[in-house]
Amino acid sequence: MFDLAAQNLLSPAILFFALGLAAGLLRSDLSVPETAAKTLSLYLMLAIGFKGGVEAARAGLSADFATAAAAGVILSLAIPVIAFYALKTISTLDRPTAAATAAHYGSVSVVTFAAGSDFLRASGVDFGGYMVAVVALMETPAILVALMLAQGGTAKRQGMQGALLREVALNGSVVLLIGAFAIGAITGERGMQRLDLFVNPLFQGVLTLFLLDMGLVAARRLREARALTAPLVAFGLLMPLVSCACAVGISLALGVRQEDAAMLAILAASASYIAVPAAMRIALPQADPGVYLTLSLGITFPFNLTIGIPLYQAVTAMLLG
Amino acid sequence: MFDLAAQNLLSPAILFFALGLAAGLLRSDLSVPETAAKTLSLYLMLAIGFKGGVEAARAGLSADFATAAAAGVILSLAIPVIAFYALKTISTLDRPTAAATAAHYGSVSVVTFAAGSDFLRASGVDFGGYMVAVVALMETPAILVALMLAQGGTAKRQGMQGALLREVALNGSVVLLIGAFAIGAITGERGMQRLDLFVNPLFQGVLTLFLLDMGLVAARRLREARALTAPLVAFGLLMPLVSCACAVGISLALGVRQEDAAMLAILAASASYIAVPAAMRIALPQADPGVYLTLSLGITFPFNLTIGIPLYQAVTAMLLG
Amino acid sequence: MFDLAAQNLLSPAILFFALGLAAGLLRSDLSVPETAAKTLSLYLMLAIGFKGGVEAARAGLSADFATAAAAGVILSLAIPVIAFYALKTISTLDRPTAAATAAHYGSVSVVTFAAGSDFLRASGVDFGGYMVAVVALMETPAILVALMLAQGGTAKRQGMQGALLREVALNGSVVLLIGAFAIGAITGERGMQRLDLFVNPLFQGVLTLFLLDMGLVAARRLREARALTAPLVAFGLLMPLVSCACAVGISLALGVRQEDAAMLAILAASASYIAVPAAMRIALPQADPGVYLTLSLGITFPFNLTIGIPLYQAVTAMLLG
Amino acid sequence: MTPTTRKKLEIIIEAPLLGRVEALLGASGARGWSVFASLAGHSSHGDWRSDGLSDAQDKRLVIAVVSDAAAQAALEALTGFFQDYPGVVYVSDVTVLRGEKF
Amino acid sequence: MTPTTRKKLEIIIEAPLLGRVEALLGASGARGWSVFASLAGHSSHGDWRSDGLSDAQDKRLVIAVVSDAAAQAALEALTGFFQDYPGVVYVSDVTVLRGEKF
Amino acid sequence: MTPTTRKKLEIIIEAPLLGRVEALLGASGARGWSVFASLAGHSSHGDWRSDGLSDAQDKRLVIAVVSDAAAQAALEALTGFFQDYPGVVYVSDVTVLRGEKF
Ligand SMILES: Nc1ncnc2c1ncn2[C@@H]1O[C@H](COP(=O)(O)O)[C@@H](O)[C@H]1O
Ligand SMILES: Nc1ncnc2c1ncn2[C@@H]1O[C@H](COP(=O)(O)O)[C@@H](O)[C@H]1O
Ligand SMILES: Nc1ncnc2c1ncn2[C@@H]1O[C@H](COP(=O)(O)O)[C@@H](O)[C@H]1O
Ligand code: NA
Ligand code: NA
Ligand code: NA
Repeated sequence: MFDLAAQNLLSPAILFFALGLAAGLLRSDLSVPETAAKTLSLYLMLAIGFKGGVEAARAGLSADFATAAAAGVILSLAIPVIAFYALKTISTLDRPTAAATAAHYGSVSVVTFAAGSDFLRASGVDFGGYMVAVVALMETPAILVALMLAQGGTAKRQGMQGALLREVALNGSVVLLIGAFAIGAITGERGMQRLDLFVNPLFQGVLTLFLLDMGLVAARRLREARALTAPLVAFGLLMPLVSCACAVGISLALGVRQEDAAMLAILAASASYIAVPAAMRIALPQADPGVYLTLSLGITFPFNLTIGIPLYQAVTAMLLG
Repeated sequence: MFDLAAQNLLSPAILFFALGLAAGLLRSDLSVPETAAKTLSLYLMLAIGFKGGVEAARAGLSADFATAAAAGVILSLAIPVIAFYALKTISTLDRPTAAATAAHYGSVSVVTFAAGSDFLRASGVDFGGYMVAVVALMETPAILVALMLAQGGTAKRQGMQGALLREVALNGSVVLLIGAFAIGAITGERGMQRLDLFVNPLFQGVLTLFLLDMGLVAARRLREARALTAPLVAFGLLMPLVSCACAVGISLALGVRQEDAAMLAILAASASYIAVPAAMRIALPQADPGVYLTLSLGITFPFNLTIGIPLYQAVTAMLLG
Repeated sequence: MFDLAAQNLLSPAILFFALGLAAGLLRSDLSVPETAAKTLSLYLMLAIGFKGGVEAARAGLSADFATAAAAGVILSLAIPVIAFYALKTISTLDRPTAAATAAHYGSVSVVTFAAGSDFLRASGVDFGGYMVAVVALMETPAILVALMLAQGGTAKRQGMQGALLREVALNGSVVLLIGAFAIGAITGERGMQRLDLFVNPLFQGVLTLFLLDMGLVAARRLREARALTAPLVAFGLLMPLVSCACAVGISLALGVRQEDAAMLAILAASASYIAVPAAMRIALPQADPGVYLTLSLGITFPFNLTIGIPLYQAVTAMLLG
Repeated sequence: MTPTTRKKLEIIIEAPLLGRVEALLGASGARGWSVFASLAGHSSHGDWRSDGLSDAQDKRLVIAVVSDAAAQAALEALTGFFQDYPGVVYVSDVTVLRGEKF
Repeated sequence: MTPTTRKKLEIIIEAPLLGRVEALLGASGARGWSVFASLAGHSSHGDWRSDGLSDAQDKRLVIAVVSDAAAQAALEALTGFFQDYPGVVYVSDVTVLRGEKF
Repeated sequence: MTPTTRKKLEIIIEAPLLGRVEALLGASGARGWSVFASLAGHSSHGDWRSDGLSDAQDKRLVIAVVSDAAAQAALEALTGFFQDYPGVVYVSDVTVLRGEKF
């Protein structure tokens, strides 16, 4: 277990993240063009979705999927509420910023899912391929909860809610994940034969390059973090543990397969940095992105990538094993 | 045969095109950065050209190449004329727009060639590798025919013809296709050993990602298609069949190998969306790109990708088998 | 040997460079998006650094590394001095331009290293993986020498020297090369298992595409070379030979392994076109980039890629064999 | 084609809000505009720089050459918009050919 | 360096025609210009957005700060150009340092 | 929000020097600015075009809408800067909403 955690820390992907983080903090001019980063993340979602679909087809539809999906949606509805009141209690954040931050923690991080998958597979925990669909299901509900927590806002923006709902529902990353999952499920083994190299051996390499960029971006966030107070940093480190605990609880309550519960804990603990921030700029523009992006990218993501993932796996193994 | 057509429809590449099309029509914000799309299409041309060259070297120079090349050039000269008068008859398009549209149908689509290759190989039809060179030969002649059909234009643009001819002849996609073909032919097996993974197993994946983008772009075209009338849609669906018929006829007349004829029919039926539009903006600026790009990308490309390719193969098999 | 040199000339990578060069000189509109080129070069440095690190770990730390590193640093300090006085003697370049050009020849080209590696491996010369670290060590010292040669400059720019040193030391390409090397060394075989496909079979393909772009850029440089006089062209062709000679001499003096000496000669003969130009725009803005970029990219790089590399290998084999 | 004077609006807004600003321009009677991507920027809210992870903070520059009436209408609409959203707008006079286009 | 007034030309044209417009600027006596890529736009001819498939409809913004004489010459040349090709040009006054450069 | 007049600075410099120009703007009292990438350009020093190999010759356009005082200060600082480095700066008047922002 500790050995695996150490191995995880010393995997190329995570070391390249550390390299990016270090380079960024030292103000090196190393940088990945933004269109490249965007393309890499499209690739990652395509590959993750497709692989999950193929695995799901292999296993066939199962009640386990329904259970995990239900647990995931409940978590993405409940976690923002907890996060919001936690923030209001421990920090002096204004209401919109607290709500927007809460939304990020209710939603999920696709790259954390990818890193978590590697770790769980390496630990012999084979969660269901359908967990990719659960990722997609968990991406957006938190946004709506956060809007309620922030109490709508001005009439002007009320008028926007319709447009906003459509934008959230059709968010590119959700559409691509779900679509690729469906295509994987439809084409199954036959499809995998054609895309095997693209989505499997190539994946690690692309993930590595992407993590290098995420390290650079996280470092920039941390460097420019003017709004980051001690309570907020504490939140960024402890909230994932709370989310993990919730995931374990719900998994026990609903009887989620232990393997799926491990991944569910990782997802619950992860925070969004793609879909949610854009939605928050539209829905809660008064909320300070310097807070939620710094916490999500600069604090929680590195924590999960290094310490969190092995920890959540150990916890679920202990409590549900 | 129908089974193969169904398999074709259910291949990941085509399903990702459908995903892009659906996402675009639903106005999802899913999008592939334009520089990424441009890079992917450079890759596709490099890989297609190189593979064709290696195969051509394997087979050695043959009279079949000359025959197929002749047939291809004749088609790309004849089809624009047919297309032009068809458009003038069935639609109310102004002369320049009709001529520009005709040029697109006389030229070819490299991605349709790629999808067609997959389908033909899967159907056990092994056309000659030199067909890639035929693709390059068929890209530009139609442009010149269209210019004549549009009757030159003002003296001012007359003065530009010289520059235009150079630009058309040195069009990037033509140069890359021909160049990569030549390099494949020169380096042969030795070269293939070095690039095998890059141009073969990787190809399907890149094509898939590119088709996702093409679906998104096609959808945008269709959404913004103000100029699209019923006769034009009919043209976009029927013209490929006419072109296929011409290809079969000329193949019979010149004695093109049946396998090559199948690919020739696919090429004839395909419409350009890279080289020709740019040339038309220079040579026939009065022509409405809303017409020719929407027809080529929004109507004919999807039709060929899904129904056309298997159909043309069946037809050629029947008539030349 | 000649056979190998011929094979080198006829490798896909080099033929694609020639294709780019030809297309560029013919003013074709073929072009690789700049963000794609930047991303490809990040990939190349990541892969080169990582592979070198893994090999270095395999071999274990050796005194040979220290020797080669010392030789490399000495070369990157000495060559600019020679280049500077050579330029002042044979050309009429102003002092800053001569100094800036000298800096380029004291530094190294990562792509020349990659092409050189292929050639040496093919020739059965297995230099140490740690030579990648030597590449990184050789990138920047020349910049400082050139600044002294240009005699500091105005007080205003003196004030900038501090900032400049930081920028040079933390130059993105150096950080990435060193970082990837370290990660390769740390993760060793285990890491290589994960990235094997990404850094090995894929490498040739990406290098090929990158060289196509370098050919296009070199051609643009040559086309716009107003400042290029006969003596400068001669310098671009002869300076690499001088540098090669220096490398052989120092290798004999310090007792560098023959295999490493061959690579050292290639590195010494190579000229920078990434790290140094940017530093020169900051430190010596009066220097004419039309001179140093054209010489480095337009003259010396093609020479090394085609004739130089096999030549340096032959020379070192002869003199140190 | 006698040169005529028109207003040039330059609007810097966050990428996710581009669609709303375009709608607002159209409603104000602007007949055309162009959109550009900004790489980075600085303001009282701090520095930002475009990264490919999320376009949440990316900025777009919208340039619209319009009639005085449209400029007036757009500025009024933007005044409300900028009460909710960050961004900048500034206006200047330009001379155009084919004034009827704008 | 006494500030002096010059003309700033801004020209929006389709990417395939950039070379022609640059030639035309040079011929009009412009000593320098800068080219920018537009992401998207709108006009009476509809919406467009840059996709990587074909640059046929991509737009470029050319900014040229020039002398009054060069501006005059360029505008005349562009008047002819815009009879054949789509696009927009507008002019404004700018103050520059080192007026002799322009 | 009564419209007020401000100065718009447009500065074209080489990418490696962006940081220095931003520092100089901040020191001159500019409260905000936006950075854009140029694709290509021409000047007495010849043509350039952005390639991905080195950003040495890439150009950046910095747009800063500032108070007259900040404009004055920035122009003086830039005068010194442009004695060492290539580039262009030009200034024009713009009308802004919320003048207090600038
Ligand atoms: N009034 C305007 N302001 C800014 N950009 C414009 C304007 N009108 C047109 N454009 C741009 O110029 C392109 C061509 O315009 P047009 O020739 O009217 O189709 C449009 O697609 C827009 O990108
Ligand atoms: N008159 C001008 N108008 C617009 N951009 C210019 C002008 N002159 C120079 N530039 C840009 O500024 C860069 C540097 O100019 P220079 O310092 O004259 O070499 C050029 O490469 C152009 O991209
Ligand atoms: N004075 C200014 N000049 C140019 N761009 C500005 C200015 N102020 C703000 N911006 C840009 O507009 C964005 C949003 O501004 P703000 O609403 O003040 O945060 C900033 O991030 C800059 O990119
Ligand atoms: Na979460
Ligand atoms: Na055709
Ligand atoms: Na060197």
